[in-house]
Amino acid sequence: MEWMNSHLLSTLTFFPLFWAVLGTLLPVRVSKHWTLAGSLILFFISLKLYWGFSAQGAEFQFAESVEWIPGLGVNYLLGIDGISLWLVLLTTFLMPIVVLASYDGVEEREKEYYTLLMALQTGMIGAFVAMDSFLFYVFWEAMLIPMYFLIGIWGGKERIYAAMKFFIFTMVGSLLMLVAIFFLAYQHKVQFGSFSTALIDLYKVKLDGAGYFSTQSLLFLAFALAFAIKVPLFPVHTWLPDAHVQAPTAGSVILAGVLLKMGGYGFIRFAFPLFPQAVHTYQHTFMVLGSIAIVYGAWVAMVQPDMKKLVAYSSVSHMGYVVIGLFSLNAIGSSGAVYQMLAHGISTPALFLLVGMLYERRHTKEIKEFGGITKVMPLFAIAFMIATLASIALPGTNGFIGEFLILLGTWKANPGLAILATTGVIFGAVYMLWMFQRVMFGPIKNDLNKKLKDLSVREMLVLAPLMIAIFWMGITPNFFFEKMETSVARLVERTARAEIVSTAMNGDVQRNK
Amino acid sequence: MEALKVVDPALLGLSSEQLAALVPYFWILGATLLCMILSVSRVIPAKWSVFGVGIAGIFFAILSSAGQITMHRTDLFGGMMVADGYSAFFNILFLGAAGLSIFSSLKYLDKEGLQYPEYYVLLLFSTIGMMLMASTLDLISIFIALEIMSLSVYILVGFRRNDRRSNEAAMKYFILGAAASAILLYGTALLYGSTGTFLITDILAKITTTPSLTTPVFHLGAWLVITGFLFKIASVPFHMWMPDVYEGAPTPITGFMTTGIKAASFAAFVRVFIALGYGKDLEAAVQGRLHDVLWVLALATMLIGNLIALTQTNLKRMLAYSSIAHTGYLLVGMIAAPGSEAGFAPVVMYLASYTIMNLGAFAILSILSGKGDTGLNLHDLSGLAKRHPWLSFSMAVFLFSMAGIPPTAGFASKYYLLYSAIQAGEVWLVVLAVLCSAIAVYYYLRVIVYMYMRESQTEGGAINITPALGAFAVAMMVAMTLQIGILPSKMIAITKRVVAKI
Amino acid sequence: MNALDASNSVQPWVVQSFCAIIFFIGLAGVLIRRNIIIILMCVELMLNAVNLSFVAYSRQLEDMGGQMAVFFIIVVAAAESAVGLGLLISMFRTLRTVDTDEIRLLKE
Amino acid sequence: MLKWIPLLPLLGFLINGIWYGFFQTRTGAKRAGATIPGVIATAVIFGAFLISLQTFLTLKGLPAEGRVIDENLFSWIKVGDLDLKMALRVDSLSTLFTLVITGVGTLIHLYSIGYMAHDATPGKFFAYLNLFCFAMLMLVMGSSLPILFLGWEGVGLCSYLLIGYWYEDIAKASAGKKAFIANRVGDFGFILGMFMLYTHFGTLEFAKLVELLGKGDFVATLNPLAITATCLLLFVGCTGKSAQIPLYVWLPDAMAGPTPVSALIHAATMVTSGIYMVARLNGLFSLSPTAMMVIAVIGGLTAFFAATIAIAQSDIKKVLAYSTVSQLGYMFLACGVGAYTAGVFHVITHAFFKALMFLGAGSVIHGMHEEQDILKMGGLRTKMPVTFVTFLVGWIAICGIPPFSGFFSKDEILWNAFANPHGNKFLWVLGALTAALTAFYMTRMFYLTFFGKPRFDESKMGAHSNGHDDHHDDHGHSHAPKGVHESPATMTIPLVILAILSIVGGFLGIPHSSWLETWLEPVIPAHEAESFTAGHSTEYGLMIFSTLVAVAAIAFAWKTYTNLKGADARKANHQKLHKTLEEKWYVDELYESAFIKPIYEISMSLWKSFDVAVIDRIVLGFGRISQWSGQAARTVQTGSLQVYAVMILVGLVLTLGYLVRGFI
Repeated sequence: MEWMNSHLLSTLTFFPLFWAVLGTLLPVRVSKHWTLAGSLILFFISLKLYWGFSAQGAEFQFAESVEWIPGLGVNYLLGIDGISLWLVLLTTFLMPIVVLASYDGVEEREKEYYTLLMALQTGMIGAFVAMDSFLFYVFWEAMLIPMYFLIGIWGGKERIYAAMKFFIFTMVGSLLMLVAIFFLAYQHKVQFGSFSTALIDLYKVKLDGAGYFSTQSLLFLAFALAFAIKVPLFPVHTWLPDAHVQAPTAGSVILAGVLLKMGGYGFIRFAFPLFPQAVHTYQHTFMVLGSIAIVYGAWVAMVQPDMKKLVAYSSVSHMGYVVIGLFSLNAIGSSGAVYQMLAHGISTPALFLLVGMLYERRHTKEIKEFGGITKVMPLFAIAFMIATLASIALPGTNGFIGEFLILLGTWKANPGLAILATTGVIFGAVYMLWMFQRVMFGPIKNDLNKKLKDLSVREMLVLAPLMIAIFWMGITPNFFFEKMETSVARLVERTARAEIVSTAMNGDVQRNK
Repeated sequence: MEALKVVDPALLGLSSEQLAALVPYFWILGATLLCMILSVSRVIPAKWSVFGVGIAGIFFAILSSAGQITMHRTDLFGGMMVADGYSAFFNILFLGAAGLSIFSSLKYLDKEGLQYPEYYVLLLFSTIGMMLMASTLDLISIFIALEIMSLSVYILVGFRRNDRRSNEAAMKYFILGAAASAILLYGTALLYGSTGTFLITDILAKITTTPSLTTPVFHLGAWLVITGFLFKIASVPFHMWMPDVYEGAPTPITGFMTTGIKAASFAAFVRVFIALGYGKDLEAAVQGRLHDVLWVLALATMLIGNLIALTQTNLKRMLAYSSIAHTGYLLVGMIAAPGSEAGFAPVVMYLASYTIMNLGAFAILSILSGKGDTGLNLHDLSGLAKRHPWLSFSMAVFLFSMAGIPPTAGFASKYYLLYSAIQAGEVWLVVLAVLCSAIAVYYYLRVIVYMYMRESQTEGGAINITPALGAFAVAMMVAMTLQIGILPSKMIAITKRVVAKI
Repeated sequence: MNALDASNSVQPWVVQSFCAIIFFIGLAGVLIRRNIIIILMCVELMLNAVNLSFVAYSRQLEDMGGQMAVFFIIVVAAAESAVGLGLLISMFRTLRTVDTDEIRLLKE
Repeated sequence: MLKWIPLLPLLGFLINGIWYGFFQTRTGAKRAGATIPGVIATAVIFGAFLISLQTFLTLKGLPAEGRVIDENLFSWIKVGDLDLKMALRVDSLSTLFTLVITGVGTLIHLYSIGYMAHDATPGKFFAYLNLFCFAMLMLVMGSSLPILFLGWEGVGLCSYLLIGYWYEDIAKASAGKKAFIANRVGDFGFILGMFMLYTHFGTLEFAKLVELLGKGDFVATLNPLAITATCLLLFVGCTGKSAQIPLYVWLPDAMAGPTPVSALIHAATMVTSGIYMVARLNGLFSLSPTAMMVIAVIGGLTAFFAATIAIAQSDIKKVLAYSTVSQLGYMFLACGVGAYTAGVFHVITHAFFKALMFLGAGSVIHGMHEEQDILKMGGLRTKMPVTFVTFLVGWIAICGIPPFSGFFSKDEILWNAFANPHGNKFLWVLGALTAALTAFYMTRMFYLTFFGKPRFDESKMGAHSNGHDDHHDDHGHSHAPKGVHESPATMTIPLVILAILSIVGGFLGIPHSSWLETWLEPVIPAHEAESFTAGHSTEYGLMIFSTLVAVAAIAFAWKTYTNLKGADARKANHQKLHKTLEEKWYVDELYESAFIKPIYEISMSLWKSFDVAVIDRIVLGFGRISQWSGQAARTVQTGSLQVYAVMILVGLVLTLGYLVRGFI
């Protein structure tokens, strides 16, 4: 046990993989319960993170450092700050829900399914806690493989096309990031005499930033492309709807819940602190793209015949908010963006779970197939209503806090774009309510819908934590803000002053430099 | 005529420490000769005995050369041969390749009904040739080692006598191989003419001391030698033979060729490359131009290798083109070697992990292939995951490793190679290399798609249960791929030390 | 008998260019001719051209190395042609042709 | 103590909500009557009413300036320099509103117990109603604009839920959606207004805002353009919520909801939140005369415009809906001309008589078994005496006949429009004309409903009736007597109380000695009488004139509608005008074609052509190019030996040529 709390992050990262490997030895019948138990244990372990993390403490806490590839200056460096703390908790919070949700959703090849889910969790948590850019890249890629198989094997009809598109899109982006990491490590050697890909060392690397195509800007663009694809930002978002429509429910919940946050997290951890001047030169370009993403996502979502695709495009719109929030470069906008990531990580999975439940009953996701479901499934209607409200950012739900702060932050940075972005509030309501009305209200046209049974106890257990989280995050956001405030302040300070801020690491860091 | 009279006695005798250096060669030579005798005898059943002796020879040879890696350099035969860490490392690689090829071809030959002991003898001879290539410093003995290796492989490629494709492949390989080695020889002649010596160490010494020596004839000769090697490693303009030969040859032999022969050619190529003064002593003009030519060749190799592989449905042909692509990456390593601090270490490491990956992949293919190498098209593999979970898992690991996706050896070595390329300032080449490998990801994943995501057409029973030895070989390869992928630091350290002393 | 006296003997570059010509004739033969036996002969021709240039250089440099190399090359050439003819016969037995145009089974 | 006012309705919502959620939705659960949830809901609201009454009394005790009670619950959002506290603040203005909300609310809850007796899921209905009261109370008691916004969107949500309560009828559901989206368009302006306010004033707390507005030097530093923009943006929010010209289209459709909902939300409380916000920020608004003028003009136009449409409406609730829009126009006219107190006064009186008339209409519909078309009614005064008498009071009040409340508040507005420094003659003419129209259409409706011969066949009126027949099927119409009947006691008592209030309400603000003006002094600074452009004599003259106008309009309407045939004939020859009025000047169709259709087309083309065609094709293009080039490169591999050898030679020659070029 002692080892665990001194190396909490490593246990958190590799426990799911270890648990999954153990799971392969058990009979198929018990594998889903085994995985559920594993994910719950992991969630309780991660709560220790929350209590252990002191808001005023050093920037990166729970740090662990071990030599990995001394030849290339790569070391196994872990640590979290206020922002990645919440993202890790979001991951561990969502996983039990996902496992419970796919209890009877998945019949064939169950054991591989649950092993892949746990492997995916290892990749995600690893990426959030990695403090070394190479280690981050390894987890970033390793995360792709399980997701690829999840979509590819258990997906819908054109799952192979969607899985391949998902993989290639992210892969191309991340390869350029890899080249940028090499270049940075080499610059570190040139300026400080020794190779290192550790993040805090790279923060100290000085690059000439003037102009649109200076080295710093090119490096920034390499990183930004990789993260923009992941976010998905406007021009490179087309993989998301395909991936979501074809992915199984659990897959799209994790994809929407956590993988999209990887892009935002990447901006916060890598692109902003490493290349402050470049952020300033490209600030308005990305804010324009973000605003377009909001309006474009909302408009295209409006005309989608397929529920899952509609929710997918709504994610494009919501994540557009995150981008303009981040690029507003002020405390309000940035913390709003982080909060929006958390809120989106709760409300969109809820929507996907609900659509999944409808799919399990009627095996179709077409909106016109449904109508008047409230009459037959009232409890489902209540849950769906709450999720819709969270998605259209009604005050009192978690969506509002994020959007309000982001729009306020954007207003300070660029009022014109703020107006465009605020129209997103209207279109958001339009497409969600129109879909809600066509699915839930009106007479029951299709007699198949008459016999649908309401939520089972299992399904209620799946949705309850999300519903509670929606309101909890909406009514007392300070509970979440106080832990992340100092980190966001440091982020803004680092990008604002456009030069290097010394970082303090605490925990058992044997810095070998 | 005086030269004849003066015979230096030291040349002939072998000091004890030189003998120690030659032990691995003795082991493999002894095993080969014993196998030849056994293969003829009526008394003892040829198949198992030859197999047993061969494997024993290889095993002991690996043990002895493993000891030599840390050994300092000892010159043999008056500088013509050298036994240093570099040659020991490559010896292990060749012996490993030969051993594993024998393992996987045991069952394969039974299937094909070609169970002749000569197969193993030829294989061992070719291994000897490779080992010599890695350790000689004399141009003529490089040629001889090359010929030993190639001739035995020509025959092995044509081993399936009554299969027209195998014969055709052997014929093509023979003719083009002979022409290429003739070109190499002519280059050697020109080099000899301009520098007066065969030893590449002397050549290097001579051109560094008297730059005037680098006459046009010298450069012509140097380039002809380099072209000879480029043919052997199948760089783009000279790659045309490779896909046909790989498709025609029996699968274990193709495996042996992609790994062993390519590694041996590269081993010799590296030594000659350094000797010809690339990077250090040629005056700027030539140096710059040579760099540009190699740059274009590397890019063309990567691009064409990956692009054509996209359209291939036959797995062996696809892996042939992918091996051309990997040659491209290695060429990037060669270009970047002088400029980067790690030197040729990344190239050596990439070769090692490339060999492991390909050996594993071809071992699996030889297990899966039906009679006459049928059943190796993409759609034959569909639904393999259900029939052979472990085989498809290991195939997936190898494919991920070739695509360069983390926790695999392929990724670690590609990272190390591109890392040093960046140091050498080849940023744009690296970006192009990275984009080419993005193309590669598609056709590697397509195989995985067929294996995991498609229903298997043939509802027939599982193909013959995987043979124990073949499975053992594959398992070992998977273990090594993942080990290097997760903890590459040990391998990097070895390669650095090995390369330091060329 | 020191270095060649310039007057009555053959200039080294003459011999070398001669060897080069023969070498490229051999190479051309390999490219143009259809019959594989002819191709084998051309390869031999190329190797002999190299032998000649070795001997010429050895003579010019007053060093025995070149001539010694010739022996190795002759041995290797012999082995090579043996293997080549062997392969040719086995190919002929199945493909019934020695013409390079017919052996087009493996393509793309 | 303050926090209990909003918390009690929230508690009611939770009780009813959970009880409905877990027990009523079980399939086969015994359909519970409306009484239990109804009683809980009414008790809770009544409790809130008592507490707000008690706060009103404590406020009366405090001296004029210190008439404020603040209560900070917890820190809501603390990020960077923004520090929002979830805090409640009651001063003289908001206590009035809480009294109105809880008072009228209690009556309406009581009323809806009877009205909703035959409904399938009363638990859900009362839960939503309580949630609405909670949101409305948060709106009026919020200490800062974001808290107000919380209530603002909360009431928007509840109106969506309640309008679409009978969700099985798709028209009702889409009416709910239309309401929410129209509100959201208004909120768009509101949010931007808040941001401008925050950037210019640095705070969103009402207390701090009023304090800053008080400091002359600070006010001088603000540039007037920004102030006008802020006010107009906030006013856009009001047009959305309080149904003014551009965004009023949702209110008439909102009549799809049950009548108590229309009474509570779309007459008394929610729609007045816009006026509350303008009154609360009167300091800001009065800083920019242009913004005030815009508000006044839009208010006036809305009043007149809605009144014209109301004339041609045949559905009883639609007539009342348009009259509400028109009265709201009056209130904004008042605020526009600077008479905020008059606006608030009209809010209160309007709440009384409009709620009364809506409930009256509800009991008429209930009695007539869901029949809403006044052309098919007539002669109900004998069959529904109590409803008739209370409706009569409401009718007289709205027409502005002294001494009823309508007269005092409307006249105050007209007087301010005429004489106030911000007002002008044109606005007064508009107001007076609307007053006449109001009297006309009100009389028309009143007469057609209660007088003349009954134009319906009572026998058919039994169990089966048109209107919401589908949701009737699961509960029989067993006990209700056949034919038209008076509503039960629980419905008539609120009517009577409201009638009394409508009569008494006027005395709150008798001109020149109005208690209301003194009471609102600290929040809304009263205008000095002498700054008016006209003296007392003209004021009394105007009063008499407006009463005469009202009486004339009533007489005219009465005469036209006594002989129906004459009325029909006249309607025939003005057919085209009548049709346009009936069709609401085709505004809905205008919006449909101007906004909804184009956005739909653009997004469809965006998705089909841009997303799928452009981006995907580019992305797949790369794949296809590499595939094609792979195919091309593959064909070079002809398999013939010669070609390979030639390639080797070509490679050799090219590279050599490049290298050799260096020497020559």
